[in-house]
Amino acid sequence: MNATNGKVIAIECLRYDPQTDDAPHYETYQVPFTDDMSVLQGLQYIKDHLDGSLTFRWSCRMAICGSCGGMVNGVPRLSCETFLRDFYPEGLRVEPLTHFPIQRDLAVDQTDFLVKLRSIKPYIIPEAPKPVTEGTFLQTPQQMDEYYQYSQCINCLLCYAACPQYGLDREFTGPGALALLHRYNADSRDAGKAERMELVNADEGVWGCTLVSYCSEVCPKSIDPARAVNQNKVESTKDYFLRFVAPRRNG
Amino acid sequence: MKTYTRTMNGWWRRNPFYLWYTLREWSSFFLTAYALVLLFGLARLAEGAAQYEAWRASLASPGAVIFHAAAALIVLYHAWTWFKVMHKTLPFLRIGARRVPDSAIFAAGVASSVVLSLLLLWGFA
Amino acid sequence: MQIIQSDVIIVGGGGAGLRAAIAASERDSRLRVALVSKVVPMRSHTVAAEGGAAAVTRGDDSLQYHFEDTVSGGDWLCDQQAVEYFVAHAHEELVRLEHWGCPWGRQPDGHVNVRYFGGMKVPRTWYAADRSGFHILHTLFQTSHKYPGIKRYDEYFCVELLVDDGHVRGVLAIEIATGEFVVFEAPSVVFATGGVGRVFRSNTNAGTVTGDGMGLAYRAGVALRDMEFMQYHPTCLLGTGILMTEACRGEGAVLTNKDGYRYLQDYGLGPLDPWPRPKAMELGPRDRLSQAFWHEMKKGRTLETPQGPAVNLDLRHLGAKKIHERLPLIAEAAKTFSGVDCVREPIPVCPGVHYMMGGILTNVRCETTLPGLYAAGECASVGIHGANRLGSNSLTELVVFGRVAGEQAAQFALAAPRRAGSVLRQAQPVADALLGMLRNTEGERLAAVRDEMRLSMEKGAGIYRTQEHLEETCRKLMELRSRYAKGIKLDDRGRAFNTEWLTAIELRNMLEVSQAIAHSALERRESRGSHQRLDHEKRDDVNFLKHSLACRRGDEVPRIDYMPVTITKSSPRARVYGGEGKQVVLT
Amino acid sequence: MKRSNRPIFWSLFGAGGMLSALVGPMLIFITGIAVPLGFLLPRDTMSYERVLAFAQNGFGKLAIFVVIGGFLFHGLHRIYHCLHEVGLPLGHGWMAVFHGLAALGTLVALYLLIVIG
Repeated sequence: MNATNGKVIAIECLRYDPQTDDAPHYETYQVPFTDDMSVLQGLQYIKDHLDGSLTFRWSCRMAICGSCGGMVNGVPRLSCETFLRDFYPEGLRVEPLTHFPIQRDLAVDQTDFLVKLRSIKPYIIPEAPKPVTEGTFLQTPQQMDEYYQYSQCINCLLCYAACPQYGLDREFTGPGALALLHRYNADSRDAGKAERMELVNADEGVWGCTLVSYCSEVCPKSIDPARAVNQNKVESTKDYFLRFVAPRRNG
Repeated sequence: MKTYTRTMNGWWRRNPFYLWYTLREWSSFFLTAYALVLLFGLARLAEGAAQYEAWRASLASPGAVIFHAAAALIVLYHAWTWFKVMHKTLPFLRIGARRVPDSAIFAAGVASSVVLSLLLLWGFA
Repeated sequence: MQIIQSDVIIVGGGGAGLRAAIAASERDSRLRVALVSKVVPMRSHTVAAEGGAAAVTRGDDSLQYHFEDTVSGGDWLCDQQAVEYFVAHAHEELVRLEHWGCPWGRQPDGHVNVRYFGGMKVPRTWYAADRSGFHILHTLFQTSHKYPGIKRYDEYFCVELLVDDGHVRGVLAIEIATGEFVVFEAPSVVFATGGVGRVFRSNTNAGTVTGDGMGLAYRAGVALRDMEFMQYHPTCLLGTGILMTEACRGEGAVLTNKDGYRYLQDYGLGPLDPWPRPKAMELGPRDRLSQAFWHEMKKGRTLETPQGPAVNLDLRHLGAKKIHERLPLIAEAAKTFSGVDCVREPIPVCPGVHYMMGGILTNVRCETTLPGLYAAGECASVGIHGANRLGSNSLTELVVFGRVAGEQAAQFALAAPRRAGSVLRQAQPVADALLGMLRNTEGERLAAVRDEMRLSMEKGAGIYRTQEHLEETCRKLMELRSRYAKGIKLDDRGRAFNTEWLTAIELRNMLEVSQAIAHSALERRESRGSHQRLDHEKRDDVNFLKHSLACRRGDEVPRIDYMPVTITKSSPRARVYGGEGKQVVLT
Repeated sequence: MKRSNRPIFWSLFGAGGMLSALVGPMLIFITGIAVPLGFLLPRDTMSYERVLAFAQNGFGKLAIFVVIGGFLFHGLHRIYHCLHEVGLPLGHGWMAVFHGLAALGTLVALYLLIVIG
């Protein structure tokens, strides 16, 4: 640690140990800090010097791996790009991402998201197999622009923590996975839209969303998942009514 | 594997963003009530002049005016939020190679609302 | 103890591991492929790679050029047979990523675009803005869902390679959430566990980059090759170590010292032209640029800041539009982590540890000396990087050799006879010993030992090395190893999600791999590529045109052996940059 | 997976939401404040004769029908969500009940508009 100019901040952390606790409690740590220190660095300071049992995930510390999401004063944030100086002198409270089950301290169980990610078929389903010898697909910058922003998702799950509908109903596929679903549907190389629409059209698909749009607000990569979801409400509605007018070939 | 799941109780109070969202959603109670007021008026209208005039007089009561003032404000907030998120239901619109910015879609929504509202005022007058 | 049976185990879910898993599954869809990773795959460090992936693409490029750039970039320590295989298969692998959905940057007509990187004669770096690694990783991760044969074990931390009678039998792992030990049993294992940059204090690497696979292979008796070659990336964000990609310079950014002077012209990288020249100035190789920084610092021509010396990476002349289109992550990171708006101000940067050129010794088929064990990606030394890796070769390496490793491991598993006998016999004592760590009532703090190691590595095995400092580092590492053996006292005594315990196990690997690095460096009495000795300033092809091999000797210091370099068509010459190159046209 | 019937409900909700966003605030202001108080508009703007004439005219009938129906479908859809959000255990099936109420109100309006002649 660098010299800290004597500044100390109180970080209140949610603590939960499944081996000994029935419910979480809070613990406060006094952390010396410099103005360039992130909340993550504050947590690392606690772990290194004050209490090695404080548990949290982190990795890249540059806002691209999506590991370190948590609630900072009730707001879903990446702790690596949230800075302690912004909470001085009042201090801050750090909690695990809400709406997810707590595994331990600040670590939540991400399994549900991973299952949902699988359910959206997150891969290119080509019209016909294309041998590598034929080279790349052609895709103009404008075609790329149709899906590009949705391909920026780092799976940090802040959007799930922002979504009360997901909190109220875990069946809802949720913003992150649906944004990725749209990412593939909107890709000019993909022909798998009809398969993915089955999920979109279901109650568990886009219909759990009420356009709170806090997901888009907290998204650290400005993906606007709410847009992907709600654009697909329109798609699903078209699909619902148009099937009577022009049934699809494969039913 | 034992985990701890937190409750959703009072979730809408946890964050100002949720409070504003809740206000937006609860505008529907006012809008529904207003539709029922109109429906009630329509029924009175069908019953004849006296019944209709009684309904009309009740509209001028302080309670009714306060209700309508609140309803107008909350529905105005609903309108604002409606246009604010309207772009989210649309595919990317383009003029040439450029994407139409979300703010332009919001502005278009607000502008049409203003024009229609003025037309409505003019129509009544 | 739970035993999970499969046919191929892939350890590590980054770019190489995912590509290996897909390759194994494509080889035979009936194979049970277990992808075991200590993080969910999309958290792996591949995610942080920025600039792009190299493959011969343009008409004015050739496999020969890519080969030459790589071999001269590696200061002739590359295994040329491996390089030939690599350059020949690079393009198809990047095309495959494109078919799988990677959003490579495009030209207006829809073809993939390429950019310049340091040490390249012709631009050949495919990029997805400056989030190339992120897109490659997510493309592979998401595509892996297509293969039902791949079963993922996310957040399982491997602690031991199980070997019986000279054959791989599987790995012992800890399920992180519960702290339970699990044995994964299979005839073939692929290590794709990444680098070891975290043994240095200032580095661009994620917290997970702790040399786990290198440590486990090394403990199992496999040699670590060329470990003295640790690449410093010349441009890391001051104070944080966050990578400011070489693509900045590939797009035209310049480096200036505190006087605004483009100092690289003083270090054999000139002349200074009004236009960019390939393989010159800022388009020189990473080792040379990092070394130039060191000299500037010694001359007192760097900026002095509270976070240490720095030079300026200046992007301003690229203009806001190009910066936001090609380098959005850089702009965002500089703003968030340093408060610098790179459209208006230069970014203060300094070198940081970035990449391990060496690793687990493998041949061009990714086979190690232990039957059934394969390695790919940064943890492996397949031999293409030599003494200095060329920028944008590593992302391509992940897919080219990830695929090879997966296919070879699958092939091996299909042919291997099932071995009798219990793997638990080896696993149980290891598990018991590790559980013992939870009961230490005495010992020092984990962070103290770790921080001393990092500082010592930086001092002794940094950009410039000397016998004296290296010996001091070697002594220190031995001391730290014995202090570690005496006991680390953990605050966390539970088993569920005990990250302190896991970090302590990582530290064991890091200390041993650090020794391999420091002792390999001590023994190499010459300067070559990223290994620069102030006491042996010249390259010495007579005595050191050979790979080093660090072999573990229990609690002793490693033994350093050597093996010849495979040279097929390029004999060592002077490594020349700057000078004769022609004008670059930046697209 | 089972196809949801939400597109029907959502379309009605959306149509009512758009209508109420476009004219809702002004309409409430006119009929609930301006006319009853004689503010900006004369009180007899909504006199029996004028309103009856409006309701007997084809365009007028349509306007009244669309406003009442649209507002009800929009409003009751959201009320369903509000109640769900405060924790009432209302499954997806309940949506039909709320839209049923809206449909009932709309049918009453239709009936009245026919009765008025």
